[in-house]
Amino acid sequence: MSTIAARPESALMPKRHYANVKHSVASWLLTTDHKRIAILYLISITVFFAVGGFFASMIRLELLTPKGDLFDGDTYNKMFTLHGIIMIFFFLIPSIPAVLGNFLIPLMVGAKDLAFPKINLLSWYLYIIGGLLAVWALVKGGVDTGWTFYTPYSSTYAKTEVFLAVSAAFIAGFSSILTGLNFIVTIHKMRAPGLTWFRLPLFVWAHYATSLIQILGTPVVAITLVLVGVERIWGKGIFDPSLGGDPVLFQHLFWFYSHPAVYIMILPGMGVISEVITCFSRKRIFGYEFIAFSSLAIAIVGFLVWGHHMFVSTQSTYAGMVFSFLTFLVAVPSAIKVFNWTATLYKGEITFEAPMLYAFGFIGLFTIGGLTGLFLGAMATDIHFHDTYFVVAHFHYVMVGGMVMGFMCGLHFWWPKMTGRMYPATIASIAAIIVFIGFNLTFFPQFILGYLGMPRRYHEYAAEFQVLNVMSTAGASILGVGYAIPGFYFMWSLFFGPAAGPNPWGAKGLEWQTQSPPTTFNFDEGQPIVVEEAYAYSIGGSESVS
Amino acid sequence: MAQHVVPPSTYVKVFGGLTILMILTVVMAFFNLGVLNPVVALTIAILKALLIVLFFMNVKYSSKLTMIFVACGFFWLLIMFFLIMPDYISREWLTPAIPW
Amino acid sequence: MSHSSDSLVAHHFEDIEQQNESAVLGMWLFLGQEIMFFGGLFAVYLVYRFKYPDAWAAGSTDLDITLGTFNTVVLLVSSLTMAMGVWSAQTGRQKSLIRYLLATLVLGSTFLVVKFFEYKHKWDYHHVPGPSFSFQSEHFPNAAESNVQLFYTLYFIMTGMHALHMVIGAGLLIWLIVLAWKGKFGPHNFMKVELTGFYWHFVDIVWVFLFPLLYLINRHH
Amino acid sequence: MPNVQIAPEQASTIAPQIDLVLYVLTGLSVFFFFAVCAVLVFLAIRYRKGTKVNRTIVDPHAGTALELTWTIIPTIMAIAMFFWATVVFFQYSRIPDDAMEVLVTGKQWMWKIQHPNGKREINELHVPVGVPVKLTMTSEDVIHSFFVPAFRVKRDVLPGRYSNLWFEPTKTGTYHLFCAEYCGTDHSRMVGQVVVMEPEDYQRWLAGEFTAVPAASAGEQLFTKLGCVTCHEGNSPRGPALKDVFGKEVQLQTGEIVLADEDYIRESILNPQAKLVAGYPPLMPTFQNQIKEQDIFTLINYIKSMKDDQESGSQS
Ligand code: HEA
Ligand code: HEA
Ligand code: HEC
Ligand code: CUA
Ligand SMILES: [Cu+2]
Repeated sequence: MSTIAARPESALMPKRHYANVKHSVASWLLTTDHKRIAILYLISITVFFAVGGFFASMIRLELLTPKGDLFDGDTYNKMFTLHGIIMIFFFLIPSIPAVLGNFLIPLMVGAKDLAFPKINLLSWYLYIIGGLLAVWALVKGGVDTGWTFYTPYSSTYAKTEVFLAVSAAFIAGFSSILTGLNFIVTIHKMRAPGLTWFRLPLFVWAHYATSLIQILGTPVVAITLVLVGVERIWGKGIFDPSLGGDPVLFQHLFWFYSHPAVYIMILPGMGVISEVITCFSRKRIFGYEFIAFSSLAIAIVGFLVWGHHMFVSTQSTYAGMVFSFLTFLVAVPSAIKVFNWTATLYKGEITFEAPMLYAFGFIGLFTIGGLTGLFLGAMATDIHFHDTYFVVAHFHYVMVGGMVMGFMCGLHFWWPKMTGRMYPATIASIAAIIVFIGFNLTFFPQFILGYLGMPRRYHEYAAEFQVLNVMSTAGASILGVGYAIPGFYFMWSLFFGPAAGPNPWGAKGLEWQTQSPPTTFNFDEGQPIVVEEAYAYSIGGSESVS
Repeated sequence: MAQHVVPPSTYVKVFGGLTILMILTVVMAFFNLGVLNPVVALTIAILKALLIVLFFMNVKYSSKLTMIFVACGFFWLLIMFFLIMPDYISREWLTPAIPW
Repeated sequence: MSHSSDSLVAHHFEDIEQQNESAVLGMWLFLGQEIMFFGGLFAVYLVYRFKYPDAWAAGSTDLDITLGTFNTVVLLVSSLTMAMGVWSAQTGRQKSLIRYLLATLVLGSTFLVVKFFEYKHKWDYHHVPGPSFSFQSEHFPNAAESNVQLFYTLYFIMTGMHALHMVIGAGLLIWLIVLAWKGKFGPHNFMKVELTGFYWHFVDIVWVFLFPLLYLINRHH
Repeated sequence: MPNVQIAPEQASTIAPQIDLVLYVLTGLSVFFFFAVCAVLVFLAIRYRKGTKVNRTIVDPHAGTALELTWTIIPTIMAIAMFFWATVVFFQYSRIPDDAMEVLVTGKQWMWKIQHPNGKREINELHVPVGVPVKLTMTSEDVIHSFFVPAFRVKRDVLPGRYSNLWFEPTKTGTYHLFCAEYCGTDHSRMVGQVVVMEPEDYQRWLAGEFTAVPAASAGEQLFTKLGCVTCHEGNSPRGPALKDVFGKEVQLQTGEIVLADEDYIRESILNPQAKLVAGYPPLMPTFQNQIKEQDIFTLINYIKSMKDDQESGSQS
């Protein structure tokens, strides 16, 4: 790769690349190029993030005061429901896989495209159709069931657009399934010569595990949502207590997917962290096999713990016990990863670019979020914490502190690859720090709120909870600023950023061996041949590129 | 992929097997075997599914990888059954009070 | 590269083998997804059958076993014709391919027609869940009407979901027949037939389980 | 700046136990968090680019021992925490036999509460201190959840089924009662308070300004009004006598033996065909949709009290 880095400056910004081969709108909307589809996804998830973030801001504004003075109850309920549905199904689940995974997996395995380019495009369209349905539900008056759609509220009592929302999630689910299918086939069948399983970047391993969950979990929630939809339209149905139906069965089926889904929402982030930590410590990853297999372990054992969302649901105590035990076990592979990333720093040659700052942020915040997950996995403490702000804090720590940080981390890391241009480094680092501070101020007080007993999904609350809520709202405004800044400098960088060259960070991995941005078929010089293991950084770091 | 062409004679034999199993399952349903009835019915269904998967769907002649994924699909289904059922079976255990 | 002239290989694959293997693996993953999709329904079935054995027996004995068995035979034969269709494609028998595909299509449609009459029968007897549902069982006095209604809800959803898959399968068959008629298949190009075959057999397997689970409970009464 | 509380009151016997688990978990978490952070920061500073430190790694593949250590230690700690927390939870699940029973009905968006003597209240629960209280709960519509943070108890309240919860208050005072399961528009207003009183005060409160008919006689009235008497009492009863049924085992037509608890009685009323008593024809009509949850409670209470009458009768 050093040969590539030594190219003259003028060659840094290639004349021809995937984004400028054709310019028409149709050439984008009908593209089968995984890189262009990734960009389509990037744009669409950013829009949904902004919508979800808007609802978050409204939630926080309402909670500034104990009285429900800004919105009425119904409006508030719709807002947190749409916030949850949009953030989860339309932002976080597709975030890293469909944007970075789509863009990078073929590059990382040395392929020209994903195995099924047309299906890849189809999954974007499914995602958009689902998204439009969600927006339609929003315009027609919203949904107010919470993102968990618990029956019988969702199936019988809610007077809002549940059917539309359920269809939206259903369709988005198939988008996610098809993405996973594409990744698995690509990883199995399209690796470059010499790229054995244990030479794969950990990012690819993480996506392999994620894809397994997407394929085996998502259909279950799909059929469950169908059942809710049928019950709503038919008037009689499967979870209907008046027929002897069991509303708790819905919860089993829902969480059979939705717990594993939280790992869809973290594993890709973990993959990103493995890439970034090694690159900016210029060092081999510590314990490659352990990290690779812990991804698989999380994906598999993650399917066995869903009942921990149901400890107080009148689920059998004995079943709860089994689920609690497995929940504690599934924490171990995550612990392994955290320790291995930390150990990777040892004797490295560490620099603190923006992606690295996000990576540090990820490790710290994910650790807090994960450890508080154990408080919830323990049955004794969960009876107090269930459905309080403690849970809200837990999942924002893992999802926002973990995955969104991971997404920002990856976006900053591969932005030069995707666009061929750099962004202003200092501003980026400052934004990372603002996000970190704002995040903690927003969500840490919520742990205490939860312990004090403030239930979630409350639009009015007891007066003594106000101080902590005000802190949280203040934090959210800082957080919002932190997220908006990258929006500006990324736009700026698209037009005015200095050319990045193929490998601005001096990173290893096949994606850095081709020009930035890559051409349509990724490797113009023919399929690359791999002779090294992943992360073959020279350990002492003498060779670093500045 | 070295495409394995299964001769029609195999297909016909498999079909014969399927037919016999089908007749068997209908006949068995009319005998009172108590709890064994569903067990027999399901065993036969599984055998039929196996025949179809292995021969009609060529899994017997395909790569290990395919076999693993096929097995995975069914295995995950079992996970779902085996972890949902304990809830329903043991719910009553705690009422009226815990045994210990 | 030499193979790029070979129109059967898409641009991003190295050779036909890689392309075919990918297609097969992709199809199996899709079927894995389908297993879980139907699996959710089977889990519901399992839980409620466990809770309401009598209602299940009552509802089941009221289904038409003759039609159910007939349909099972129809589907099994259609699987055979489908398999023979794949074999015809593999061995380049153009005419017999079209014939087998047509046979499969006809059998599939037969299944759907029979299913339609079963549904209609339920409708006439007020066995369709809803306000007008009514059910009396002589053999199973313990079966509460509401729970039997639950059985029928599940019956309709499961068989309906299965029938929907059949309809999709029939659509795929028509598409294949058109392609076959245009002479698109041959010993080196039969992936579409084979994969549709996988799908068709899978739908058959679902029925193999639905049949005993829905029609054959406590028939000895 | 107003006072910020960081811990809720502990007002039940289970609260300190749960808090103890919580403190230990917190301790462990703080330890792990700071350990990870400390190492991270230390390494990041020491090995930052440009420092003159020894960076040669002798054996890049060493570390399996380390790897195993940090796999096994967390595993053991996790399992230990699991056991402890589970034991505490089981203690909480076991309802003392001598608990005083209060009936709770959740309804969008209020809590309806009924005391053993038939006294009813809404969104308030008065209980005596130092006495175990058992709640038998059901919902008329969607799922709710009964949550008293000061007691550290919470349990979902489902339609079509009874769920139980118990606590023993240790401190008099007024505590929050929340609905913790999202249930629609006014979920956040489905709140109330639990008033813990000295037992004497509680007795006075129970007796005072209390006009409602006592539960048992209310039950008797219902029993007559709904026509239960026609079959279950009198000279030629068509159904089984209900005296003494509650808490006993009943033989069904199928040969099965079931325990006659609240859920069973409820099912007998709403869905009589589901569990037929051996030796009786399926005569009993269903009362589904004709009777409110609270009235079912009243009937159950009445059926229970029939048994109590007999017992006290035989004692005297
Ligand atoms: C990205 C998403 C994500 C991730 C990764 C996790 C990870 C975990 N979650 Fe979380 N969770 C959610 C998203 C997520 N969760 C969401 C969205 C909800 C709420 C849904 C709703 O109701 O709306 C939820 C709710 C939730 C509950 C239900 C709470 C309730 O409603 O009552 C529980 C209970 O067990 C739980 C547990 C865990 C555990 C044990 C982990 C573990 O995987 C964490 C493992 C990580 C670590 C443990 C940290 C690193 C380890 C160390 C530094 C070493 C020390 C470790 C040991 C000693 C073991 N989560
Ligand atoms: C990925 C998931 C995700 C993300 C990212 C977030 C982000 C945030 N969430 Fe959310 N949240 C959920 C998932 C998520 N949440 C879920 C699943 C629930 C449960 C719902 C339910 O109960 O059903 C929930 C519930 C929830 C609640 C509880 C509501 C209740 O129970 O009553 C609260 C309250 O504070 C909250 C706050 C926030 C805040 C302040 C953010 C902030 O991080 C948001 C910050 C972002 C912004 C402020 C937008 C800034 C962006 C821009 C300005 C765009 C810039 C772009 C360009 C310029 C191109 N969330
Ligand atoms: C038309 C007659 C009839 C009426 C009216 C009737 N029952 Fe019954 N009941 C029966 C018969 C017969 C049985 C026994 C068969 C069965 O279990 O259904 C029975 C069984 C029961 C049982 C189960 C008893 C046991 O031994 O396990 C309960 C409890 C009960 N009834 C309560 C009620 C209540 C409360 C009402 C009024 C709201 C009522 N019944 C009205 C006929 C009747
Ligand atoms: Cu009732 Cu929330
Ligand atoms: Cu979970």
